Amino acid sequence: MQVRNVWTVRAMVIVAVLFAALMFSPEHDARPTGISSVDSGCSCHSQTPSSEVVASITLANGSALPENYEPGATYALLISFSGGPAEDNNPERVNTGGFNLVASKGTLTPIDNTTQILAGELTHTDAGNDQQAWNANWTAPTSGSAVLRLMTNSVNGDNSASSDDQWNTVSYTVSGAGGEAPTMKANGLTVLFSGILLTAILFAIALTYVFYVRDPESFSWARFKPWITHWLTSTDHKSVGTLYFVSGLFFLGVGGILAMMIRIQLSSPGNDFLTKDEYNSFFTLHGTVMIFLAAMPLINGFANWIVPLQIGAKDLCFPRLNAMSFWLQPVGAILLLSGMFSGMGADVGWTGYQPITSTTDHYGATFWLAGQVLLVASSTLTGINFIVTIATMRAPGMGWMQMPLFTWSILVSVMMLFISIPTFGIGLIEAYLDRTISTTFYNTAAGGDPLLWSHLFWYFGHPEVYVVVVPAFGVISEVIATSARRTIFGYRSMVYALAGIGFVAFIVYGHHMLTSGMSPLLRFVVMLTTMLVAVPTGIKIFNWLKTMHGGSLVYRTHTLWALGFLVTFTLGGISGMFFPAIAMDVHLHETYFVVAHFHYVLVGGTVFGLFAAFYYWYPKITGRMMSERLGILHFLIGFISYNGVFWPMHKLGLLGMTRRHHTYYIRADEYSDIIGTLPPEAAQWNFFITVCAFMFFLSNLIMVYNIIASWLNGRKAPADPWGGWSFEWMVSSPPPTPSFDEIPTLLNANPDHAPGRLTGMLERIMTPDPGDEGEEAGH
Amino acid sequence: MSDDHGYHHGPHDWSHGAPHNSWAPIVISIGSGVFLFFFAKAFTMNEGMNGYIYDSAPLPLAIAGLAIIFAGLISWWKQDFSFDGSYEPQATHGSAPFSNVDIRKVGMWVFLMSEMMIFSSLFSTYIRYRTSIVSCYSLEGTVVEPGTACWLPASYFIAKGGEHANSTLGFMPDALVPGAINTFALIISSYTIVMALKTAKRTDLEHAERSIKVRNYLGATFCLATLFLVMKMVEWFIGFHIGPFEAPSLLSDQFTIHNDAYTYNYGHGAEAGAMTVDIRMAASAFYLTTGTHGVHVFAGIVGLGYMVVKAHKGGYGPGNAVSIEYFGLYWHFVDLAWVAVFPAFYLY
Amino acid sequence: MSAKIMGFDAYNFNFFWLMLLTAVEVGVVAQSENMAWATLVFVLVSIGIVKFLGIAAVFMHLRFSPDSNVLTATALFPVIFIVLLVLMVGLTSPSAVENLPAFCRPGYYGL
Amino acid sequence: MEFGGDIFQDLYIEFMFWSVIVGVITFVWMIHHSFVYRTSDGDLSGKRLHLRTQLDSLRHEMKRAGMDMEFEIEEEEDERAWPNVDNIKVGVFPKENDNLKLELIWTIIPFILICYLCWISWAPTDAIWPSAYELEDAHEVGVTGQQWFWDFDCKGLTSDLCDVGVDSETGLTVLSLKLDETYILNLSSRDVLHAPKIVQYGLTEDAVPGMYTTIVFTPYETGKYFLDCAEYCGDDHAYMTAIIEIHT
Repeated sequence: MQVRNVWTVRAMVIVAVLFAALMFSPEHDARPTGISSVDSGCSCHSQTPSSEVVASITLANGSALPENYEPGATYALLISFSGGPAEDNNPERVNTGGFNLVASKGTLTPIDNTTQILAGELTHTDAGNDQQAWNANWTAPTSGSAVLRLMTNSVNGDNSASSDDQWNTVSYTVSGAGGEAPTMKANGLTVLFSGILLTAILFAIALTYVFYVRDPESFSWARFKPWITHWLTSTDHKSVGTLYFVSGLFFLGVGGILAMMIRIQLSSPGNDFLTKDEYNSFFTLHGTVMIFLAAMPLINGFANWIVPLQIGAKDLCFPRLNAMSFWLQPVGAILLLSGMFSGMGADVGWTGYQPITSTTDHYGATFWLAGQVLLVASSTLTGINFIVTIATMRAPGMGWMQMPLFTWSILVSVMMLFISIPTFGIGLIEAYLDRTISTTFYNTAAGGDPLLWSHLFWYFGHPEVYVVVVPAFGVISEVIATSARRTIFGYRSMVYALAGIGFVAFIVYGHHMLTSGMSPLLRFVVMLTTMLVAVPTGIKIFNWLKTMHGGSLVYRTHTLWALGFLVTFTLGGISGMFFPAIAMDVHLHETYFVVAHFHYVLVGGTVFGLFAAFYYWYPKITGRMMSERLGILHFLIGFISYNGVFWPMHKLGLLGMTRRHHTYYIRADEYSDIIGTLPPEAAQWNFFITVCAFMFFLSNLIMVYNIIASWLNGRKAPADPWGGWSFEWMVSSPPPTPSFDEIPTLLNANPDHAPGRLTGMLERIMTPDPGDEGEEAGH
Repeated sequence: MSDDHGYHHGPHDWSHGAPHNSWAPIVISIGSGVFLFFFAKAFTMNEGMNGYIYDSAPLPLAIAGLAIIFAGLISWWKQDFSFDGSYEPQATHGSAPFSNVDIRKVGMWVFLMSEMMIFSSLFSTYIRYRTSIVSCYSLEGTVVEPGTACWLPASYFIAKGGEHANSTLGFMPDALVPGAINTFALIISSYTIVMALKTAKRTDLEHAERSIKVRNYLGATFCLATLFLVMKMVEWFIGFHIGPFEAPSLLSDQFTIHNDAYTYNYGHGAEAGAMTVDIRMAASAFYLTTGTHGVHVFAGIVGLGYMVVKAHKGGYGPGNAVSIEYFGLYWHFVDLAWVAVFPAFYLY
Repeated sequence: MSAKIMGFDAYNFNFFWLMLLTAVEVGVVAQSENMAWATLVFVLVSIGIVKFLGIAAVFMHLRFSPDSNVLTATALFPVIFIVLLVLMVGLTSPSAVENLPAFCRPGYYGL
Repeated sequence: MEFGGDIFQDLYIEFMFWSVIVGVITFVWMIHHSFVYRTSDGDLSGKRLHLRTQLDSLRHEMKRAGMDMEFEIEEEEDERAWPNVDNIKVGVFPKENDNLKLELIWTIIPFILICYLCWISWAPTDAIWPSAYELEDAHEVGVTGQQWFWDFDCKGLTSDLCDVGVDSETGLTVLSLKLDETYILNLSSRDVLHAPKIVQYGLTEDAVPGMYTTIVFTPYETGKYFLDCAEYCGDDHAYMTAIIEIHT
């Protein structure tokens, strides 16, 4: 009993320390001007400010702005500019001047019809679009320094926006009565991420305190040191797997919070909860964090824990490389997110299409690239480890065709990852060098080709989405078969389907680029091949269904998640069939239909699969049973709210709601006669989605609570609580270290697993030589 | 094979009391992160948002990152130093078709698979740009707008050399000398490393004598690899003037990734002409591909350094000679990559 | 491992030919001004392939070793993916304004 | 008018039809099986769990004590409630459960369906990338994306065929085109990727810097149509909109 307590304490403290460590902030750089997201001038004219335009703010009587204001007083401002193309006073010119004024404090009020307040900022109206000077009132705040930042456009008046138009900006600081320095206003992103950091630290301290109260003795350095050393240096596959779980769950939370922020922003049209910059960074990092830092570590966690146990190996073949694959991940994560703390997070989309990735002024994009380079290295090492382990360390009697399906799925998945990820790595390094030493791989001026990146990215990216979903297939195969107390139906066709999916992924990647301007011939080829994916996937779904036939299905939490997976994955698979048809893709491309589709596959597929895996292998990993009651609650709320989030997105996408927009246009007011804007009910659907998204997010906290609570107070688990057949159920729960005292031998219930049927030749290659196997595999 | 070799998993097997905890992974990871972070910090985008400004301040920290990586490697090696091959893990009987193959050998080959993909990606980049960007040669005789992007391959600077077209040897331009030496250096080093393997496997020699020979072969490989990198630096940055041989470096020939206004002179006599062209893409592809190869050579040098030290201390014998073979596989692969890189970038 | 090729030690034999071929390669390029472009490429590629095979087969023990077969299969595994990569990424320079080839159109088959 | 244009609508209805069929088959099958073959008992609760746990620790203790002894607990009572048809046992690869005919059926039938769907989505590519002879009387209009606005260029067409203006209500740029004329929108970009998306006609194509791409567009109904940017292009991506006005 004492031993278990120490373990619990150790595990909980590592959670705390990792929370703190992962959120270590390398840089804080609050921006003194933090008054607007618009940093690069007016959106519709040339990119850089021009010194020919001189902007100024004075008082209306002509005198300069006072250095100190009187609290609460109202000042009449004269906003003006001179210089630039607007100077040429040709009467035929239209819309020659405009401005935008933001005040960090106080209130700006228009006093005539030439100015107006838009989104909190003062700007000109249609009527005031030809002027070079405007009047407005500014009411001073009661305290603190105020910054007034003015941007003016000097336009050539040809009524089309072009780079001949010039603009400039100027800022004034008006101090409060005390004349103190301008206050530093932090960026919203900094606030959010510092908030997460702070919460994590407080959480860690609280946890530490709880455990201190429980067992003060465990808090001596003498006991802490070996404990922390163990976690930092361990190469045991189980410890590394646990580390993966901790970091994966943490980043699942971070990605979830980002998603919630995105959903709040989209809950109503024209919302200004987030600035454009923040929104763009959030959806970029939501994608990257969820794929690379949540889904893949969680899969790696299960792979680490379960694969050696399933194939009857004591550990992975290269334990130190395995530890390194893990430790590259948090380091990569810190790099990847480090731009966020200075409000300069990567804002390029998780696909990082060029040339915006090479030219965005958010330097977080450089770190985002660097962080992903480390993740690529990590995945490569993982790939080597698992491929070699599965290829060379299977227990006697376990030919390729006797491997449990989860192991098969991990093999196919790492194989795909391993073959494709160097391509992505090279693309990243090219982009990283573009952003640092100014190579020109994606610089169109030097002949660079943005499509090269798209190709390199999707050559990796498409296998990658299968990489995260294929392990879920493996989990579901195990769960469905075990829950139904049946053998999986069509083991062989399951394996060939997996391998088929893995291979086809490399040919069809171009369907992400059907509208990208790549060679039409290649587009044509991928149109025809993409639909092929449906065949192996269909085989798997029908096999799962057939597995239940004649069985006795026990409804446990993991069974429910597996059935939920079948529902959502089938829907996601069907909606996927709409994209390869080019004539449909040109409408659906980059709409919420795509968003709905890949969330149905990635959340309804991968994440549901991972949930099922959590409930299924939790007793094996911790030696404790999980609470079924909470699990079912989690499933019910999660499944329903999940569908509430993503099902309406199909409709929104069909109506033409485009993704990655921080706002959207409703057919009302001035847009009421424009066909193609969204009908008014789209706003209501978006609000509904947001509400459901919060429910889904919160429902997952139930699982987190369940994991922690069951770990502390759950009932003891037997070695084989569900009745599975593979080796992991043979060892005790939790397994000892090393995992097997002696390597077991797999027996075979099939009297003749002789080659024959469809695949005699493949079979011969894939079964052990008769000489080797003869005595040991014994029937 | 007997069971003695069947079920030992990993060079640091649980049941042999070898260390199974290691600081190396976390240290190397942190080092990589520090390096990439501060390397990126050294460059910021300029205000025009069309280029990057270099700031040397964070660079020492980037180098510190490399030092951390190296410290991690040393801690890794310390654990491996005593490995004498007595429990070289082998694939289990169940794992046909790999039954009884050394696991580390399979691992090395699987690693080489990813290396193949890395170089294939680089070559895809190269082929794509080589086929889509117009060659500067084909623009000869036409009037082009200054700053037009076109492809002026490295081989132009190396083989034709513009006004430096001097050939002391008569049959080979001087500027090709470093590249040619490198090609021979890599092939010879491939040979010396298999000789090291062959020698380490010999049982007809005394251990001390064998160790000296192995060390010498590995040392020769080390020297040739270093020669390779030195020659590459000569070719990139330094240039040379030794006796009758004289060749400018690519840098002084203005073959750089920033050169968007290279004056390309062509033809002789009446056909002579000049144009200002943007050759940044050719330079980028050249430096990235040969640079990636160079990084692989550097990694090989680091590994060879460890092996020379271990061989000097008598660490290699018939029992663990395969370790040399596995490093050799990597080293031959680097050679193979050069076999592809050399014609594509230096000759064509 | 002391495999023999034509009575010579495999390593020595291989090394000798590699050196010779490389010398030929450099020599050919030095003379390339008098040579058709296609000939040059053909010579370089064929020499490159021979060198490639020599290193892989002898120095990397993909021949003459008990585990050669399975390891050769391992080493050749990515080749199909490399071919796909070079075909799809390397050789599809953008040509989007051009139309789809006629043989990809229904009308070509009278449909 | 429905969303997405005529070609999209035709295909969409066809695909929806087959999707619904596949979906209904799958879900009816799944719901049927999960009800018919459910077992209420068999959950590891209470006594049974306790028994197993005890048994495990007993085995463990005996092993530690060096007593090499195998014993099994009689679970007859459970077997009835929890039938183990395939006699699954730990450490034994279970008896294979397959049926080649069935598996072939659900390989081949979906394959045929896929071929059919490929077939019907083949022809419309002619409408998306018409061949040259079909475009002889088409009018070329330049569309250039820049962060974050659209620049339309009528390339010398008469103002009846093509005109650029500003919408008075929304302040957006308006491209006026004529009904039933065929236009080739010649897309390019000055900085990063953009993609004009004419929402109601279901047309999207990326505007890529350094190269030209095209959209073939034949307006068949009058009105003001919304055009937005479908490829992420930076801060004001959402504001990068314009209007295409079709007149007779």
